[in-house]
Amino acid sequence: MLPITNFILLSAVIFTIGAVGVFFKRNIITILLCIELMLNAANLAFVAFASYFGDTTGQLFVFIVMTVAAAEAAVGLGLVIAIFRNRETLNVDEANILKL
Amino acid sequence: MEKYVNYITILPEAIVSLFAFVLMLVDAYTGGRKRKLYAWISLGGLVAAGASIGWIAVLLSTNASMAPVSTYMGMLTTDPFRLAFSTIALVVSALTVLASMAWLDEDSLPAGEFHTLLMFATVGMLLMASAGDLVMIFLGLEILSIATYVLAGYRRRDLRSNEAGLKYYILGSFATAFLLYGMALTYGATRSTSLEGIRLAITSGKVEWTWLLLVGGAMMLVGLCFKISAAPFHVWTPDVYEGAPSVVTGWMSTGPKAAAFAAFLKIYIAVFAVGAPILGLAGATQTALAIIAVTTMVVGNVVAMVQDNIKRMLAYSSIAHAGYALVGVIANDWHSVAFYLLCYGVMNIGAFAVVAAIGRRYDRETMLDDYRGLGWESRGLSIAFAVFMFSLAGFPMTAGFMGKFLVFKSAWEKGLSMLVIFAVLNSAISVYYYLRPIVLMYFSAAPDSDRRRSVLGAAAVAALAISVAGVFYLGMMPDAVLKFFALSAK
Amino acid sequence: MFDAITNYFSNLTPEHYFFFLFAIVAIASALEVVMQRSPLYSAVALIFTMAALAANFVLLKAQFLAAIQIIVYAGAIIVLFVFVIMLLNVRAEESRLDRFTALRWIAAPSAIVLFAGAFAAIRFSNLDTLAPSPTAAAAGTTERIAEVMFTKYLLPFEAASVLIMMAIVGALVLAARAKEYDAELSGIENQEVPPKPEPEAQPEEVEVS
Amino acid sequence: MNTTTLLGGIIFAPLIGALVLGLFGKRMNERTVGLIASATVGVSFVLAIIAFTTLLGVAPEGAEGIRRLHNPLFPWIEVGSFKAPFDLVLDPLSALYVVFVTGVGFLIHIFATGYMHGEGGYYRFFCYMNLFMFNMLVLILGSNMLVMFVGWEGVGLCSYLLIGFYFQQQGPAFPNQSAKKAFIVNRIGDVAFAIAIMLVFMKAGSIEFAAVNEWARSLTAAEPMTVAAFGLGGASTIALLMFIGATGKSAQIPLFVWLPDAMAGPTPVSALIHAATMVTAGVYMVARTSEVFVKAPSAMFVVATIGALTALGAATIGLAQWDIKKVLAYSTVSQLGYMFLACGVGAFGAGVFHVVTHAFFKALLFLGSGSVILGMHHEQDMRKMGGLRKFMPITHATMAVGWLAICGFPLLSGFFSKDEILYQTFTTNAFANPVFGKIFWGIGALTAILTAVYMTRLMVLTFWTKERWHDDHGHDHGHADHADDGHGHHGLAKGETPHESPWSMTLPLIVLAIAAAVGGYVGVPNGLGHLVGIENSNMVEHFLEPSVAHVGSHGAVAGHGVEAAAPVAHDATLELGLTAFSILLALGGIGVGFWIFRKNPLLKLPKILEDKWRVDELYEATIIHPIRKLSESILWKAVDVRSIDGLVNAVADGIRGLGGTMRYLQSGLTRSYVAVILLGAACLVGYFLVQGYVK
Repeated sequence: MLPITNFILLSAVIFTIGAVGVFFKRNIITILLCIELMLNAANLAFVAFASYFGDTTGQLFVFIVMTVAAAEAAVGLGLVIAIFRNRETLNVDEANILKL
Repeated sequence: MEKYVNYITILPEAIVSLFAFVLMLVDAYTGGRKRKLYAWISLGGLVAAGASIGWIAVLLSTNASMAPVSTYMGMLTTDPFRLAFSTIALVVSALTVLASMAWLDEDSLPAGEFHTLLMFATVGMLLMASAGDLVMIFLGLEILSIATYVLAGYRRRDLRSNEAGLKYYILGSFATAFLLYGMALTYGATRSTSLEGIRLAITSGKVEWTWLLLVGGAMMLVGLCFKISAAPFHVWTPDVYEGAPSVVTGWMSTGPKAAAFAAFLKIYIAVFAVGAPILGLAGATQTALAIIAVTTMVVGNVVAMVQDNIKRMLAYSSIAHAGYALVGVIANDWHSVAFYLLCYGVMNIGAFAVVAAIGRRYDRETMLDDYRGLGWESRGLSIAFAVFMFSLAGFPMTAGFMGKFLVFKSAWEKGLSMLVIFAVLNSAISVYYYLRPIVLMYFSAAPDSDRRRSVLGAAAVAALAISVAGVFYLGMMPDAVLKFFALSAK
Repeated sequence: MFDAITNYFSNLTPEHYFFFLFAIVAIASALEVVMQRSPLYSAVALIFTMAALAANFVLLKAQFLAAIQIIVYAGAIIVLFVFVIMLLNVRAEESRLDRFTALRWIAAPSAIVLFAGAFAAIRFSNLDTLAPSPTAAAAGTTERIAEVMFTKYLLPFEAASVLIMMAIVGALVLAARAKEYDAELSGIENQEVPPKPEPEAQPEEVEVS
Repeated sequence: MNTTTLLGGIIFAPLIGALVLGLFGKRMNERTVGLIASATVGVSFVLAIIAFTTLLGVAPEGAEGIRRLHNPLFPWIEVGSFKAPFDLVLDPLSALYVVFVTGVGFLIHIFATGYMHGEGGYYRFFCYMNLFMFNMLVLILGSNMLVMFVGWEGVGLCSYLLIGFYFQQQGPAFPNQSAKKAFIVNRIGDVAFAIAIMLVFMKAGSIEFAAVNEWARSLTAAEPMTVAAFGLGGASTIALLMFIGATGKSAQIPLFVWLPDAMAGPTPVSALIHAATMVTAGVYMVARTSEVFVKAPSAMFVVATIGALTALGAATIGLAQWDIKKVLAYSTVSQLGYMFLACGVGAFGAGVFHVVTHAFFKALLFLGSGSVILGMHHEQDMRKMGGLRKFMPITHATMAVGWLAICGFPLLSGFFSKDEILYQTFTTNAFANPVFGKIFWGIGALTAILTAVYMTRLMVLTFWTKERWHDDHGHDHGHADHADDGHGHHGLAKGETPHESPWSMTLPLIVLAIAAAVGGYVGVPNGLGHLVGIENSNMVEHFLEPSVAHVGSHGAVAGHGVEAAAPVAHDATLELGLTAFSILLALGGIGVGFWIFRKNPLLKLPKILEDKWRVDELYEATIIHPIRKLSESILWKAVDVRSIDGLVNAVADGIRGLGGTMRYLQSGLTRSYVAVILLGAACLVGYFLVQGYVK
């Protein structure tokens, strides 16, 4: 089988892309997508380790993470809808009344 | 083969979840109109869970060996640590339920859902207190955080509340991703997700890829420091605390923070505090955390001085307090941290309950100037607020003093003298801004315009009375609580 | 030089090729998520990433998770995103003009350092000494997953159910039409949204004398 | 009431009073309020007397022969080896303190019932006063440092509340500012005290005073008298930290600035808190832990130096003040300096003795000044007084006693205590070089003359020269000291004359005058005692002997217990000589005062003295202003992250030459927070890896 380094590096790359994306994107929904990317990167690392250890618990962890991601997405999108109703924009740069 | 199910050890979590489900059903059947009833149901749930905690404590103290009891195949650990942090979670949530009733009516927000979410969040906190495995910490944290995102944005038609929820959501999920990635790397390095397994792997030197552990540890720290709002990961705190409804802010700054500290301590004990030197992991953590703690205290206290919104001021104060508690974490003494967080919980929820009452509908009056001359208008509120301010500032005979004292003492005994001196100095600085609202309330004239009287309600009065009593009880007779927290030592 | 390369390629197994293929798809589509200016396209790109990762899961002999990844993640969660994007009709892409370009001089180097750190750690670790587990295939089967889920992961499984329940309540309370609740419950019609706080006031003079 | 609960009774009586007044006082009339407030303190006083006599009958315990009454209240903190029970202990030192604090406190409460007549918030005032008494008694009776700290902070809080009592008043000398100043300056000292407590626990393993002194006694030798000794973390460090704490509370250089400003509070507060009791807490603390100080000669030297300089400096400032209360305030600072001088040279007993006599005569003087101020309708400027003797005979007579006592007029209380301090200073061998003792003595003697001069000036200006209260010419009315204790209208209207105060005010004056006159006889110095044929005439010091450490005036450092056995070792001739000299000083000072001010009462003294050596301005310029600037402009802007936009922007400007700084100053930006978290994460990961690489 392939050396595990490949998978872990791939996950690191995707994680970084996600993190950079959270910073660079200005649309709230896209930011949520980028966070999903980061979670997926962690999942990949988990699965890779679990597989090489022959350990099922690591895979179950991923299972739980997916559940969490789903719940998070639901609530996040709820927030997005609430905000869109009040403000009619999804640009995160315009959410700046709280400051100083 | 180990039994998979143990009904006793899961009792507190189960009770709170059960009551939350019942609450949802009752809410649905009564059409959201019996607002008082929902509060009493959730209060009943929290009290029942408290009773079950007491029962578990009795069982635990009769257990001769006093060893932590591990159930659900290592997912759940029952030890004094769990009891202490569960107690904090229940106390904080119960006080919040009491304080929230008047506010929910005033802002005409749905009460049933609020209490349901608060109950679920409490389940999250309880799970974090009892977690024996990274997956449980992660799950507890997420249950708690997701509920908190909603609660922060609970005033749906208020832009500030929206924004608070959104900011907390984006940044919180971002930090959670770091935490999760750190957990993945730690799992890779130690071949285990159970805290005990990780600790054993590190102590027995079985870690094959120490570099992974270093990076994983650092990433977990990022997530944890974010949740406890330690500098420089505190950036979200002022905005979110200002924008969220005051009662929710009071809860957020105490309950979830205490739970985050519980997670922090658990991971700290399992990963970072382990004696065996792994590429200087323990040392690096100590130094890094010491720097973080000092920065946190300085940022919190100095920036709090120039705020003129009381909620922002208390937000920075909360950052500073996280710094003090972090000193206890560095000293690796969870007892004092737990006690500190209980003290902080009691006084800060009280303070925010007052802020909510004075802020009135939609938290409109939260500037420091709104406190001018209040001392002679709303006597009870002002006295309570003064008590909380003095306690936050760390006056003797108050909870704030006792908490700080114990944390600093244990740090001092561990030889962290410079850190303690820094902390004491900082806490002296902090008196300055805690005194400002008191000075405004008592030593300056009220504005000419008429102020609407604050609506408090019997429940909030009860919450305030309990908080004030708690401040003095913890400050003067901390013994009983300390003994309860240290069951294992007896 | 050429020898080394040919050597390298002659040692490659089909698994390698599959991995590289899917890794490239994953990275490319992940970049696409970030690069696309339309949220809808970003979401679609994310589905590709998910699929490529699912393929990687298969390579790692986690067949069950691979299926879940496609069905739940790509099939449900991302579709939820797409649904909301459609609902809110967010066609308007974000403008090319970033008003806060200065910030990227903090963020980008930090991200590079972060990645370099992770890369260095992975390299230093010499992970290649880790031999694939012979039981890997058995560990990822549905049977095995089910067995662990209802023994060791029983509690997390239950806790996850609480989480989902709560997410439903939370999403509902946020997305529900606020008016119905507020007006009905308090009898107050159409309460004004509170005014924005005053524009930044000068910080009060610190009074130390 | 049995002996074990006696001490609890002493502290709880005022607390009960404070609670009753705080909860129900608003509905009571002034009479009831005054009755409750005074009665509770009176109960404390009676109990204190009983406790004192009980203590005399208790058998001395331990090798040190200290009589003790112990009253455990409740176990407060118990964590591992750290125990801090909330216990009260009465030993000779605390017994003396308790008696005079409750006694003077009782009289001042009675005085205040008259003085505060008709003021808004009457009950609030007495509630705070009773609360203050409670805290002060906790401070005194606490058996360990932490309980003392409770009282320590508590008296600070009450002092803050009482200074700011006239909160409605606005203006340049807004009391709220004074209150805050007092509070913040005190906090600086408190930090040092708090750190000292921790250090003590580390070193001595306990924070009980008995155990701490035991530990200090067990140290074989005193630490060397060098600056380096402060860095050792031993006795010298502890002693220095505690002394810094004391300088805050007892208004010594450099933290004395708050006390004169604290005169903004009502006059009974000045008398009780800022003259007689709270400000002497620092002296009490030093005496309480005297064994530690004895082992730290370098710290002793600092104490003596600061004490001497404060005594002299404050006396010079006192010479030039126009506000009657300011004169007394600086006089208090100066006398406190005297007490520290005594402690610094190892004469703890003499220092405590001076605390007691000072409490009598200074409370008397303050109350007298209060009576004058009330008689003059809230006028405090001495330039507008004069000739009051005729109108306020009782006040005049009693204040004259106080004046003579503080000047050290022979056979009045101040004479004995001052003389004892000067003698002990002259003959001290706490320091390696006896010359230091002589220098300190010189400063002390100079201060004694100055004291007599400025107090005579006060009396002359107030009571004797011609009536000036309707004069309206020439004096700078804009002076800041001018209106500290007024409520809108102050000063006499045309045609009004000053009037004598009611009996509730004059009675305490008379009692205090008697105490100030004869209070010194409990501590007649040995030299004088021998002259009239009494052995062991210095009763106070013999009484205190076991509970304070003793740097032998004659004999080796730390010759504890030896000294007690050989009191006759005094050099009687030297002592008598010095006594005669101090009589000369006192009479000379009074004479000089008369000579200068009799003819020319409004003589202008150097501006620098009137401006208090410009210390406030110095602090403003060197400490407060920079801190404020730092926190406002640098830390706040740079550390707080939303401003990182601005910061980064500046950097980016430099890099790319983009203009328009302002557009980046928008803050509250989520993405900037993301950037900061990324930055923090990068730093953390980078740091961990570098650490790993180094290892």
